[in-house]
Amino acid sequence: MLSKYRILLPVVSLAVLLALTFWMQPRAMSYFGLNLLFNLAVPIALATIAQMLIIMVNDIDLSLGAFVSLVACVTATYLNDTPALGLLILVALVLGYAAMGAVIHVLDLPAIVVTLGMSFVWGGLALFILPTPGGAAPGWLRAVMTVKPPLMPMAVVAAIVIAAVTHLLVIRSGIGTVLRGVGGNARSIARAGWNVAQLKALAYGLAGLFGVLAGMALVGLTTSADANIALRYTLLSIAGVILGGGEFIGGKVSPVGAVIGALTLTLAASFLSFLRLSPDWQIGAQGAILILVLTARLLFSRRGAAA
Amino acid sequence: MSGFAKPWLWAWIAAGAAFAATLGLTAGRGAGELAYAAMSFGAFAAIVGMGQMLVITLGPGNVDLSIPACMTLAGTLALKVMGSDPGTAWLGLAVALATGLGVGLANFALIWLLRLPPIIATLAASLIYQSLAIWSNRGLRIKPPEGLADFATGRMLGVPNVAWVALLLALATWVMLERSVWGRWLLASGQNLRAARLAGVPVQAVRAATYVAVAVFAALAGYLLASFSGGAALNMGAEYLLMSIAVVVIGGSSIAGGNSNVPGVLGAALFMFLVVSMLNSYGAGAGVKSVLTGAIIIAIVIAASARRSRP
Amino acid sequence: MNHDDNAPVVALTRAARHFGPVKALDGVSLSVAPGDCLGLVGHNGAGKSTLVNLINGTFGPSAGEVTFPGGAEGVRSVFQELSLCPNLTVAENLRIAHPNLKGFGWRRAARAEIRESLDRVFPGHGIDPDAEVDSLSIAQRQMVEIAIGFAPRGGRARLVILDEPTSSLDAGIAEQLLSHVTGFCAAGGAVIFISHMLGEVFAVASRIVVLKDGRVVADRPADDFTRSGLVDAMGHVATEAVAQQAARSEPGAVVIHTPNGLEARQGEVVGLSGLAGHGQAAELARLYFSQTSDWRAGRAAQAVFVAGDRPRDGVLPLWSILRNISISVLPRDAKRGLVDRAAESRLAQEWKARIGIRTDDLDNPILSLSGGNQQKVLFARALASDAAVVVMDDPMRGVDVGTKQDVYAMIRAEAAKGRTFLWYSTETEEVCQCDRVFVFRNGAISAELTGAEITEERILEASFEMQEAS
Amino acid sequence: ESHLADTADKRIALSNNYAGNSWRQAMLQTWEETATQAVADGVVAAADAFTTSENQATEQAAQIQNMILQGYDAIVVNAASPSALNGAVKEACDAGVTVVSFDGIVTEPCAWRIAVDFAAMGKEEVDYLATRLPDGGKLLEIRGLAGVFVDDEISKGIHAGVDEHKQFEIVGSVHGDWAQDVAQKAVAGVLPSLPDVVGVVTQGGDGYGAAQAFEAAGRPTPLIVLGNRQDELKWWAEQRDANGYETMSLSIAPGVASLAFWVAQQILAGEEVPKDLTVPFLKITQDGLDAALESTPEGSVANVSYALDDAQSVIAAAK
Ligand SMILES: Nc1ncnc2c1ncn2[C@@H]1O[C@H](COP(=O)(O)OP(=O)(O)OP(=O)(O)O)[C@@H](O)[C@H]1O
Ligand SMILES: Nc1ncnc2c1ncn2[C@@H]1O[C@H](COP(=O)(O)OP(=O)(O)OP(=O)(O)O)[C@@H](O)[C@H]1O
Ligand SMILES: [Mg+2]
Ligand SMILES: [Mg+2]
Repeated sequence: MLSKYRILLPVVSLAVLLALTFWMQPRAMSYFGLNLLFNLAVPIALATIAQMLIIMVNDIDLSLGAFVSLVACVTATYLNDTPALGLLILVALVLGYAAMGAVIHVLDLPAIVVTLGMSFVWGGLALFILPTPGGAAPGWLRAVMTVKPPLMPMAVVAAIVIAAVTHLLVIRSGIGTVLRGVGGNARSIARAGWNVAQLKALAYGLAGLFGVLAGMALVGLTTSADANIALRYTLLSIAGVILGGGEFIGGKVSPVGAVIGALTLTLAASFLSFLRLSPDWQIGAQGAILILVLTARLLFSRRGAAA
Repeated sequence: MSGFAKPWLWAWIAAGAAFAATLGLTAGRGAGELAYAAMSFGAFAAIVGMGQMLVITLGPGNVDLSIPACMTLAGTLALKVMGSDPGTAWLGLAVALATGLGVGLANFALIWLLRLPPIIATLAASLIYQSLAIWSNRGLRIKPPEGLADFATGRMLGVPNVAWVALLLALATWVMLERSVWGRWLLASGQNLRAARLAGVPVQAVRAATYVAVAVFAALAGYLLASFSGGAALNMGAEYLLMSIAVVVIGGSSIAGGNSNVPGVLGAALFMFLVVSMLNSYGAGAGVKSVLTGAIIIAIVIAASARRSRP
Repeated sequence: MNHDDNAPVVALTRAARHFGPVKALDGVSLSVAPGDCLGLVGHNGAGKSTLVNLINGTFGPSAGEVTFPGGAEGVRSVFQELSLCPNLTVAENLRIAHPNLKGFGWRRAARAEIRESLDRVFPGHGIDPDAEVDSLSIAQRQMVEIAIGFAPRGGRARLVILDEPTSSLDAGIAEQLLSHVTGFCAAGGAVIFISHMLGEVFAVASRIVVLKDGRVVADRPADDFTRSGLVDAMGHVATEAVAQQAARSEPGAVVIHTPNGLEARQGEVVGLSGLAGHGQAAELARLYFSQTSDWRAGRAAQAVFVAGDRPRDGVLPLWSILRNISISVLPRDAKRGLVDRAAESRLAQEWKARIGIRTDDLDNPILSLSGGNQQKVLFARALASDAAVVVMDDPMRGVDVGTKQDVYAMIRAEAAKGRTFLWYSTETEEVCQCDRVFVFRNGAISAELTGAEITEERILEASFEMQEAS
Repeated sequence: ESHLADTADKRIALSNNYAGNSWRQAMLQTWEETATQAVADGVVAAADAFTTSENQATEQAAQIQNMILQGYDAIVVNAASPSALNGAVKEACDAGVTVVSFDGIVTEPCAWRIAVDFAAMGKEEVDYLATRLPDGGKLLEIRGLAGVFVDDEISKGIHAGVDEHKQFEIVGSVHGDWAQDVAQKAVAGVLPSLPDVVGVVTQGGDGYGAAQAFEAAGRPTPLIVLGNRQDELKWWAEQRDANGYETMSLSIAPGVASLAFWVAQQILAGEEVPKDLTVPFLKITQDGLDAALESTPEGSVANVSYALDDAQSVIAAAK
C-alpha cells in the first residue's frame, strides 16, 4: 500500500517543478532545452542508484562522491590512453566495492565509518592519478553522452532506461527481492539459508558498478576530470534517494523514485537560477527549495504512525 | 557499560603512536610544541565532536550536517557584534550561543514539524545558514577584541585555554551521559524511540535538547576558532563536517546509537590532528596523506570492534 | 527422500548448548517421527527456543549431536519472534524462504503458492498476497509466517516447528491452526508445538515433552498427563483460581474516560477484549500517549505501559537488565537530575526476586534472557513505578503458567492498593478475571460487561457480528 | 566610444563557483559595482551574477547550461576546473554565446582566457627571497587545495624557483586550502619536526595563519611572502613598525572580474579580441604598503578595479 504512494510524491514534485520551469523559461520546453536541463542529471541519477543500493541493505555510503571522482580520473586517463588497463582498473574498483560490503558484514563494522575512511582512500588515489585537473574523455564515451536520438533528448532517454533497468533488477527480480529483504530483516534472510555476506557483497558490488557508470557518464559530459569533480555526489545522492521516497532503514527504496529524485534535484538548481535571486541568497535558496520539496512528504506520511 | 573492553582506548593508542612517530623524526625534540599544538587544535574538533556524538547517540539516521555552517554563522555574527571593541567578549559569546540556540531550534523544527530526515534537514538548513553568514557580513574579516584573542591563544599551566574549555565541556558531557537522568533518556531514545516513549521518556524533549546542544557546541567552537585565528572566515567550518563524524566513530561510540563515549572523542580529536602532522612531517604528498588517513581510520575501527565482539 | 516410515525426522542425543555459564540445554535426548505431534512445554527460560535453534541449525550443539536420518530438507521453523521482512510483500517473503523460485513468472507462482497455503491453514483469512507485511496486523503476520512454514516450497514440509505460534492469535484463528496441525500430522507430517497455553497443547499433541532448566523431565503420550500433572512437572505449584474474585475492592472515582467510551475507575482492573486487531492496541496506545507527554516527565508518571510486542515497544536492546528495569522510575529517585545508582540497583534486585527473573547477574544484557523473562522485566519496569494507571498491551504473551499466576496475584494486590489496570489480552480466560470488560469490534466498543456478565460466551457474542434484530 | 551603444541590448552573466572567502566576496562586489553602473549607463541590458551552492565543476557546468537556456549573450566565468567545464563551454559556444574565462580559466579553445601567470607568480616569490636572503636556507611551502589547477601551477613555479636558486631547500610542504585557519593548523602540526626555517612561500591568504603558528610555537618569525588580505597587510605594517620587518605581497586582484566584464563587452561589440589575454598580478612592496592598506577596507582584500580603458589596453597589448 505504502509503496504505491512512495512513487507518487517524487513524480508530483518533478512535474510541478518542471511546469514552473517551463512557465518561467519557455525556451526550456524543447529538445535542446530539455537536454541542457537534464544531461548533467544522468551521472547524478546513476550515483543515486548506487547510493540507493547501499541504503537498501541498511547501510549508507559516505565515500560515493570520492569514488565517482576516482572513476572519473581513471576514465579520463587510463581508459582513454590504454583502454585495456583502464577497464581492468574499473573492474578492480567494482570488486573492491564488493569486498568492502563483505568486510563490513563479516566484521560487523558500521558502514558509515568504513565508507568515511574509504572516502579518504578513494580521494587519495584520485590525487595520485590526476594531481592536477586534466585528462580527456574517450571519444566513444563522448559520442555516447552527446548522441542525439530522435524524439527525445539523450538525457531523457537515459533517465528512462536507468529507471527501467534498475526497477527490473531491484523490484521485480528474485535476487533484488532478497536484497531488499536484507534491509528489511537480515536475520530472517540468514535463517532462510542465504549467505548474507555474499548478498551484501552483491549489493555493494552493484553499487560500485553504478558508481563506475556514473563516473564514466560524468567524464563523457565534462570531457575531462579532476580529483574533486564529484565530491558533492555523496550528499546529493543521499538526498536523491530520500526525495525519491526511499527510507534510511528497512530496505524501503524505489529505483524509479531515485532517478526522479536526481532529476528533481538538478532541476531545482536550474529553477533557482531562472529566478535571478541576489547572490547572497542563491545558496540559501537551494536549501529552502530542498526543504520545500521534502515537506510535501508530510502529505503522504502516515499520520499518527510515529510515536 | 561494565565488563566491556574499552573501545576508547584505541583512539588514544593511535594518537600516542602518531605522536611518537612524528617525534621519531626529530629524536624527541619538539615534543612539547607538538603536544601543545595538538591540544590547541584538537580542542575544536573535540567540542564539535562531542556535539555530534550526542546526536549520533540518538540512533540511526541522526547526524548534524549543519555544524560547519553553524560555526561560521556564530563566528561571523559574534565578531561583527564585537567589532574588535575591547570588553565585548561576553557579549560576543552570548551572541554566538544564541546563534547556536537558534540554529538548533530551527534544525529540530524541520525534523520534528516537517518530519524531514535529519541528514537532509540539517544539510538543507546549512545552506540557509551559509547564506545568512554571507549576507550579514559579506565575508569581511573582523578581528576579535584583543583580550579575547589573547585568551583564545593563551595558556594556563602549560595547557592551551581552548583545551581547558574542551576539557570542562567533556567533563560536563560525561556526567550528563553517564550519571544523569537525561543521559539515560538520551541513550534509551537512541536504542528504540518508540519503546523509550512507552517507557515514559519524554523523547521529543530529549531530541530537541540534543539538536540544540550540538548547535550550541558548534557555535561555541566557531566563536573560539574565530577568536583563535584572528577573525571569522566564511569557510572556516568546512573541515569540521567530516571531522566531527570521524572523531565520534574513531572514539568508539556506536554509530547505531544508544551508546557513546566521551574519552574516545578526546583521544580521536588529538589523533586526527596528530596523524595529519605526522604525514606532513614525513613529507607525504596530498594523495599519500589521504590514502593513509583513510586506511588508519578503518584500521582503528576494525581494531576497536574486534575487541568489542570478543569479550 | 527416505521412505522408511519408522525413521525419525530428527533425533537429538544428549544435545547440550551452553551460553557461557548458562546451560540453556543440558543433555537432551529426543526424537520426532513422522506423524508425531510433539507438544513442548516448560517454564520461561527452560530452553525450548534453544532446542528449536539446535534443530534448525541456527547454532550447533556444545555437546551431543543432532541428526536427520532422512535428510534435513523439509524441516521448517516458525520462530517465537516474528521474522518476516516487513518491507516485502507476503508473496515476496515466500520467495525468501524458497530460493528455487526463479525465472520469469516467479511472482505469479509465489502468489499462488502462498495463497493456497494460507487458504489451507486459515480458511477465510482475507490476506492479500501482494500486501506489504508492514501493513498487516501482528496476528496476520503470524498467520503468514505459519503459512510459509507449511507451504510446499518445492518439496514437502516434513517437520514444522512452531515456537509459540498462537501467542498473538485470537481464539478462533488459533483453533484453525490447531485443526490444521492435527490434519497435517495425521497425513504423516511431524510437528513440534511449543506453547504456554496448556489447553492448546492438550488439543493437538500426541506426545508431550516437559523441559525444565534445560533438561527433559517428562516425555510421555499426551493422554498420560492431566493438566495439573503437567503443571507440576514444569515445576510450579498450581495456584489455579488464585483469589478469584476474592479481594475485589469497591471501585473508586472514574480516573479514565476516553471519547470512545472506555471508562475505568480507581482500583479497577479493566479488560479489553474482542478479536485480535480490532483496535484495542491502538486505543491503549492512544490512551497512554494522552496521559503522558512527549515533552515532559515529572517525578511521578500518571501512567505506565507494559508492552506485548517486545522488540517493537518494550525492550531497550543495548542495555542491561538493570537499566531496562529502572528506566521508568529514574526521575522519581533522582537527586538533582543525577541517577541514584544505589537506589536503582536495590530496586532491580527487589523486583528480580519478586517476579522471578531468571538470571544470575542483573548487569547481563537484556537480550540474553528468554522471551518470557524479558516480558517479566517489562512488568517489573511498570509495577516498580508509582503510576496510578497501568496500561497493558497483551502483556502475557509468552509468559509461562506459573509466572502468570504470580503476576495475576500481583495485579490484584496493586489494584487493591488503588491502582487502575487497563488490560488487553487475546486470551479470554485472562479477560474473565477483570472487573469490567470492553469488547471491541471494528475499532469501536461493541459491549461493556461488568461483574457476572463477564463470561466467555458474552465476550464471544460481542466480538462477532450479530444480527441484532433476530 | 561608438562601441558602447552596440551592446545596449546585450545581456552578460557571471558564472561563479565559490563565494566562501573574502577574495570571492570582493570579486562579486566589484562585479556588482561595474555591472550596476554599466546597466545604468545603458552599456548593456543586464549583467547578472550567479554563484553555485557548492564549489564543484559539475554544478558550475549545470549553471552554464542554464545560462545558455536563459539566452545570455555572453558568459563570464571563473571556473572551478580548467577542463571539466569544457563540455558545457562548448555547448555555449555552439549556441552562439561568447564565453570569457578569468582567474580560473578554461582550456576549451572557443573561449577567451584572461590568465594570470601563476607559475611566474610562484617563481617570483623565490626570486624575491633570493634577493633578501642571499645565503639561502630552508623554506616551508604552504600550498592551496589539493587537486586544483591554481595550486599546482603556483607550486610548480615555486619549485622551479628553488631549482634555480640552489641555496634554498624546501623542507616542508603542507596544504592550507587557502584558508588561514587551516594553514595555521597545518603549520602548527609540522613545525615541531622542522629545522629552522628562514622563509615561507605561500599562495596568498595563508600568510597570517602561518605567522600566528610560528608565534604560538615560540619560533622566530621567518620571511613570509604574503597575500593580499587586509589582515595580512596590517600584520605586516605592525611588524614593520615594531621591528622593521620587510617582505612582499603577491596576489591576483579580485577586480579582474571587472576586466573580464569589459572584455566580454568588447567582444560583443564586435571588437577583434585575441583568445589569450594576460593580466599582471597585484604586487605590494614595502614602499607601497601604506597606500595599499589605506585603500583596502577592514577585513577585505587589496583590490584594483578595471575600467573600459584598461580592458582596451590589455587587448591592445595582446594583439
Ligand atoms: N544468546 C544467548 N546468550 C546468553 N544466554 C542465552 C542466549 N539465548 C538463550 N539464553 C539463555 O538460555 C536459557 C534458555 O532460553 P530459551 O530462549 O531457550 O528459553 P525458552 O524456553 O524458549 O523460554 P520462553 O518460554 O521464555 O521463550 C535462558 O536462561 C536464556 O537466558
Ligand atoms: N510495484 C510495481 N511498480 C510498478 N509496476 C508494477 C508493480 N507491480 C506490478 N507492476 C506492473 O504490473 C505488471 C503486472 O504485474 P504482475 O506482478 O501481476 O506480473 P507477473 O506476471 O506476476 O510478474 P512477472 O512475470 O514479471 O514475474 C508488471 O509487468 C509491472 O509492469
Ligand atoms: Mg522461547
Ligand atoms: Mg516464551
